[in-house]
Amino acid sequence: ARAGDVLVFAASSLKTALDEAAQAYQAKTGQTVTLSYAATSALARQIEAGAPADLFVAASTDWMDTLAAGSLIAPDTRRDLLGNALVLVAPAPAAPLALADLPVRLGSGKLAMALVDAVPAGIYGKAALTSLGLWDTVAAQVAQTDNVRAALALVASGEAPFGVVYRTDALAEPRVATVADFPAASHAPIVYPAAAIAGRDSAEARALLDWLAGPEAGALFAAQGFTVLAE
Amino acid sequence: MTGWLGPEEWAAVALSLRVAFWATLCTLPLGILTAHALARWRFPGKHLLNGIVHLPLILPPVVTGYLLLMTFGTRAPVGAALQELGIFLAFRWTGAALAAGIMAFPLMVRAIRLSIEAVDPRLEQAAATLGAPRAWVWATITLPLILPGILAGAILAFAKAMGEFGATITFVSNIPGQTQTLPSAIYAFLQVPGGESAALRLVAVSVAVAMAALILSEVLARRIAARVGGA
Amino acid sequence: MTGWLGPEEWAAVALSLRVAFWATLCTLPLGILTAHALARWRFPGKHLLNGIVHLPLILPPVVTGYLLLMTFGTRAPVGAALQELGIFLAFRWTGAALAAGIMAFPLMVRAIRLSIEAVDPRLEQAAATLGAPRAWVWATITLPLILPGILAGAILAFAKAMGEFGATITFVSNIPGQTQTLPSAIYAFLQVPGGESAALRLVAVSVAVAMAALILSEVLARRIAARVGGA
Amino acid sequence: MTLSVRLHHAFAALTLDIAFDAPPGVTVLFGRSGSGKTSVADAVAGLLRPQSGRIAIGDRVLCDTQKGIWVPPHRRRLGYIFQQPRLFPHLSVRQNLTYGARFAPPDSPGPTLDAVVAMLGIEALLPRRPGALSGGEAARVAIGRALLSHPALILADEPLASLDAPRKAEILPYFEQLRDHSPVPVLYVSHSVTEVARLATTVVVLENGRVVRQGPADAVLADPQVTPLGAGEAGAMISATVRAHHDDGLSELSVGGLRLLVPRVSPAPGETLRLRIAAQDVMLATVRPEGVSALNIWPAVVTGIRLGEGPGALVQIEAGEARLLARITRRSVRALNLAEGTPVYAVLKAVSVARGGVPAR
Amino acid sequence: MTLSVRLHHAFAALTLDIAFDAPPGVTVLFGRSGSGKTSVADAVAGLLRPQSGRIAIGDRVLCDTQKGIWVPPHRRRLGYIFQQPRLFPHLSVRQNLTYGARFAPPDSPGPTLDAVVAMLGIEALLPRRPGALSGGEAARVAIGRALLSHPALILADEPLASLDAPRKAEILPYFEQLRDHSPVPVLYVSHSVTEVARLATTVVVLENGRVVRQGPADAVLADPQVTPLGAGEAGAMISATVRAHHDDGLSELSVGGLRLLVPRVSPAPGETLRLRIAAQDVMLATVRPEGVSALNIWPAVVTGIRLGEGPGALVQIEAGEARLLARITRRSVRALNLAEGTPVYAVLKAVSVARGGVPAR
Ligand SMILES: Nc1ncnc2c1ncn2[C@@H]1O[C@H](COP(=O)(O)OP(=O)(O)OP(=O)(O)O)[C@@H](O)[C@H]1O
Ligand SMILES: Nc1ncnc2c1ncn2[C@@H]1O[C@H](COP(=O)(O)OP(=O)(O)OP(=O)(O)O)[C@@H](O)[C@H]1O
Ligand SMILES: [Mg+2]
Ligand SMILES: [Mg+2]
Repeated sequence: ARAGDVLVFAASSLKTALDEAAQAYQAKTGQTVTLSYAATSALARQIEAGAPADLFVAASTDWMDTLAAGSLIAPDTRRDLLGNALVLVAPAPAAPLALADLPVRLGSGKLAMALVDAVPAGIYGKAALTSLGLWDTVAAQVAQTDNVRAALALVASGEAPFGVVYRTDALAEPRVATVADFPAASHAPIVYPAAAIAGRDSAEARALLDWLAGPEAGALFAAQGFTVLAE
Repeated sequence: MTGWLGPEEWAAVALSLRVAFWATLCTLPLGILTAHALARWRFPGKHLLNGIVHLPLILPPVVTGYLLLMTFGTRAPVGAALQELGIFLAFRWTGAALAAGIMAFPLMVRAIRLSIEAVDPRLEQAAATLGAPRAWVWATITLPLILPGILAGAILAFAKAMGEFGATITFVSNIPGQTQTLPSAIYAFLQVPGGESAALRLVAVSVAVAMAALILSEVLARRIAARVGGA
Repeated sequence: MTGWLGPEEWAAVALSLRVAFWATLCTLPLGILTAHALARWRFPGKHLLNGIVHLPLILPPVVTGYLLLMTFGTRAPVGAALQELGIFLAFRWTGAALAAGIMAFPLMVRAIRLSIEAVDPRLEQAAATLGAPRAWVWATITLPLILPGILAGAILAFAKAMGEFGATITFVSNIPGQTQTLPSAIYAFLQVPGGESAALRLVAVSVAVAMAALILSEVLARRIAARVGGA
Repeated sequence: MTLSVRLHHAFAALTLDIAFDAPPGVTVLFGRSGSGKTSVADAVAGLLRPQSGRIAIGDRVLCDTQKGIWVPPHRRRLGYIFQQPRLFPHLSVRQNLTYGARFAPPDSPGPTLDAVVAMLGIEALLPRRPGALSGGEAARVAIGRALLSHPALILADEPLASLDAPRKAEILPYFEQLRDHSPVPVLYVSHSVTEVARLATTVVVLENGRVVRQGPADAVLADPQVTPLGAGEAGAMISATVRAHHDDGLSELSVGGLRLLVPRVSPAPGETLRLRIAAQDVMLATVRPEGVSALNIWPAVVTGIRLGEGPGALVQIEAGEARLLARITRRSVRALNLAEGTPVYAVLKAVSVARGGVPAR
Repeated sequence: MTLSVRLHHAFAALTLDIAFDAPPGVTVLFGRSGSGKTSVADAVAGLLRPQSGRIAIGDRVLCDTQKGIWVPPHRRRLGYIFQQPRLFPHLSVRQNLTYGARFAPPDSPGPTLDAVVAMLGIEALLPRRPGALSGGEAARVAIGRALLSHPALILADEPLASLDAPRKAEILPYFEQLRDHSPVPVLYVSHSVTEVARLATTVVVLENGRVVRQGPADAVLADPQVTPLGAGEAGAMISATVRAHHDDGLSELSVGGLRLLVPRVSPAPGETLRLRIAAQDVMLATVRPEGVSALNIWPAVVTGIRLGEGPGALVQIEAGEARLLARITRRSVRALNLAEGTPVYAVLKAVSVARGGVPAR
């Protein structure tokens, strides 16, 4: 990146939202923003290995905590940027459903989720199902994918009758219908933390981060279905 | 987890072996046929066939996985037809084998094709003058002479199948005990901070298995070479 | 986005070509040497070398990428040493080429090795009796005779390099214009709902490029075969 | 059964334009290196598809480009002994030998494995693979492999070229026996006049892809015009009837009423055989020689004299009904005052007669 | 320079145990198929590493297993004409021919490309690739390739086996000239007695991997013990001095005082040459024959008679200083009452003397 450009490492599930935001920011300020999307784990490791990223937007807090523990982020810049919610989807069209009925409705079908011990959406989903007392009954039928998008695709293609995905994903995929919302209390809050990288927290980077946390970007994110967490 | 590897991990090892073995074995006849066609026959659409064979190499594995889902999914025409025949692929280890086989196919075909091209057609002619019909010539002259290439192709395919991840998880997801192969398990460990050491143990197993297969294939190849080389 | 592909996408196409080209070209000499050693020499540790060559095939690409990051990252010893020498790999296209080259290496070596094993050593002996030193024999007899294998190996490597994704994105991330290859771009599109059509366009470009390369290699191979076959 | 070959095929450097008929027996294709012999054999075997032509054995058409007939090689039932052995490297010698056996019709006549192995002296090689065989060993295995497929037509492309003289002497009688006692036609490529003389029923001489001379072996070989092929090669073929076999190892033959003593031949008394008398082995005398070791002295008359470029002359004589050639010096022609009609004595050493002798020197 | 070969090497089926010295000139390795000729040539070329042994040219040691000396093939400066041509398939014939030229020391003596191409008659093949060459064409290119590397030692493994007689006649003089006018030793493998007789300075006879006989060509070939190699092969080597060349194409030689007329030879008057007189070409008479076409009638005396198994007998005679062999029938031995000491006349046709004749029949 040329001097003055800002390079943002962001979890791939944020692509649509961040692409739009970056474009708007660029149009407004003339500031060049470059976005590199990959799995949060990969990006975090790259930052540990000295990647030239200025900002990091993760899909979960654990990797951000890891970076923070290693003093790799500028602590004062860390904030929870966005929130999301977890929903149960089925191939469209589908009627709403009470979560408690899930095991029955699932029958012998598969419940598509992201990796339940590894990928944030899967971890949240497992926690939610556990707290609802459903996990043990459905566990054997969970089909895990390497990312939440692939889980969505399994539902969209009709391969799996149900899937646990983010609300944002469900909204953007016309071939699925949201049949139930998971109560926010059933899992740890879904947050997308953001921070500037230690030593690279230039004025431009901080300005972008502030703007992303501001109302203009907030409107764009909200339109995608995200919860805007920043003040 | 009990002992060095937990039961789920052992299951993943066993599954990976099964998947790689069957993927290699079942694609071998088709691989040989395709290699033969590409090496020896002239037909319209040869370039196309060659391209299709290489496709899994060119496409990101995720794409291949999606294409598989769209072709062999339960709702997809081919997948449905196969189910009628009692062949179930979705969410089964058989589907993992299919994915691995397809991903390994180009490697196998190239190796076999090179050996076929190296066979001296004058030997096949000699066999024909002795009265052997084409299929017999093929089975008794060509096939034994290309065994080193078949072996090389098979071992490449096996190694690839042991390592295949992207297409597999996208197509059949990751169901412990059913479709969780070693690479899926390794991937899962790498997604969470601190999972490296667990991943490393699985990597070690994976490498050991593949090394054993490689050494076996080298020993076999040397025997074959000695048989053909004379003495 | 202007026209069919946006500038970022064109950049990805150009980058992928560059990465695949250099990955193939630079690994070719080492690939030939390794293939020759495996085919012809006897030395302790041959099995080990063979195993290491196949490693990228066996390991999930993420692991390879991770290992690369651990080895060639700016903070890793080797990476730091190389930087002293002015060789920058991490988060550069050169790193993408390294990753692609390593992933393609086993395919290249196998193809070339098979051709070397098919060369009649009696021709090399004949050249030696005519006074040609070993290196000259190799350059004037062995090399021309294995050209088909080298070509096959190179095209396999090129195709693999065009499609390589897991190790690349893990090692050098996915920075548009710098390390975003076609597969990374495709991946990013596939991570968000609605990205399929954009991904599809890139897949088409990828396939077209690879097809062109394949056809070119077939034509070249036929010429070489005609030269060696006589007439 | 007659093999009939008509073919036209243009290579970059040579155009084949071939027409000949090979009656039963051994037809030798004779001609210089590069004249197209192997190509003709390939076409008969179905390994070369001629641009145009027709090839048939009796009324079995193997190839007719006009009618679009093409019998693939494996249905032609032939045994092709290739110029280079082309053994299967991954099979043992025994497996090489028996490769064609399963495709031979069960009742097809032909030698047994044991007979062929004994004739070729390859017992010790049976379990080995061909990789490390010597040149001559490989050539012998290749001969055996072709014979053991019990073919309906044998193509032999210089089968004996890499063999030593004793080995040749052991194998040649097999081809003679094929010629004399088997209906299987043999197309035999050779550079050796001795082999041609011993084996050929018919000789087809190729030059630059064309047939320049063809016909019964006696006619072609007795023709002084064939001398361009090599001065040492002139000679005549004669037919002889076996009269008796003597105890001292000689056989008494009758050649048109004249007695001919030669080392023991195999045919029984009453049977006829063909002999080649090389022009070099015939001496002429104007006075009947006495007290000489030569056992055959025939009264004859000179019927023609052909003086060459060098010191030699080729004298055609008639002894009884037999026509012989004698190669002597011009100086002797003058010294003996030879002319057409001069009565002479033809002196032939019994050991010189080619048949039953050792083929190569 | 003398090539000295001592080697021991055990194959699975054959153990080589070889010791011979090849003085300058042509040393012919003679022996049946599978006797180890090619293996010996391979060892000299450095392609077979003997289990033990020593190989040296003059005082240049190529291999000495005791001292651990091993010169790799490419530093041995030899031209190896392999039994199978082994041409480089991806190079044109011209490139094949010139492949070794760049490694020859700049001042090394040897023929030019043009001379070799003309001798072998391969002008038309130069731009082609070896793939589609005929058997004889490939063999000729292989000969040329070896000669053009200007070697210090030539190994020729049956170089002429697949060539027609006229072609052989064109190439043989080249080897004769090498033998007579060049210091380059030639190790020559051949099955053809004619070639051996014309070329050999020294003959080494192999049997089952062992040297059973070696020595100057005249001695080995004149020895009746060599007959087991093939009945037709007996003969004697004699040395002759050229007296004069006559106008009618004959050369007058002197063999120990006796006059011998033969077709024109190349050496000038006063020079000596070696001739082979085949036992089959010698007729014996107890009465001096008159009016015969044979020009050479020598008084001689029988010095030995060897009766074979068959109808033949081998009679050793001395004419002047020359020792000859005559192959006649036992019947003639009896009829002429031959015994040791019997005075006889040896009758030799001028045209039968092998040298200057056409090598192969
Ligand atoms: N590498 C080897 N391994 C085992 N046996 C071998 C090897 N090379 C040669 N032989 C055997 O040694 C013997 C001698 O072989 P060689 O090629 O030297 O024979 P040759 O005298 O050249 O015969 P020919 O006249 O048929 O060419 C043969 O029986 C052959 O099969
Ligand atoms: N496929 C081909 N393409 C081009 N030229 C060919 C082909 N096959 C043979 N020729 C040429 O045709 C000529 C005849 O070849 P062929 O092999 O029939 O000769 P031949 O009579 O068997 O000679 P030899 O006695 O040397 O084996 C040769 O000059 C050869 O180079
Ligand atoms: Mg030929
Ligand atoms: Mg040999």
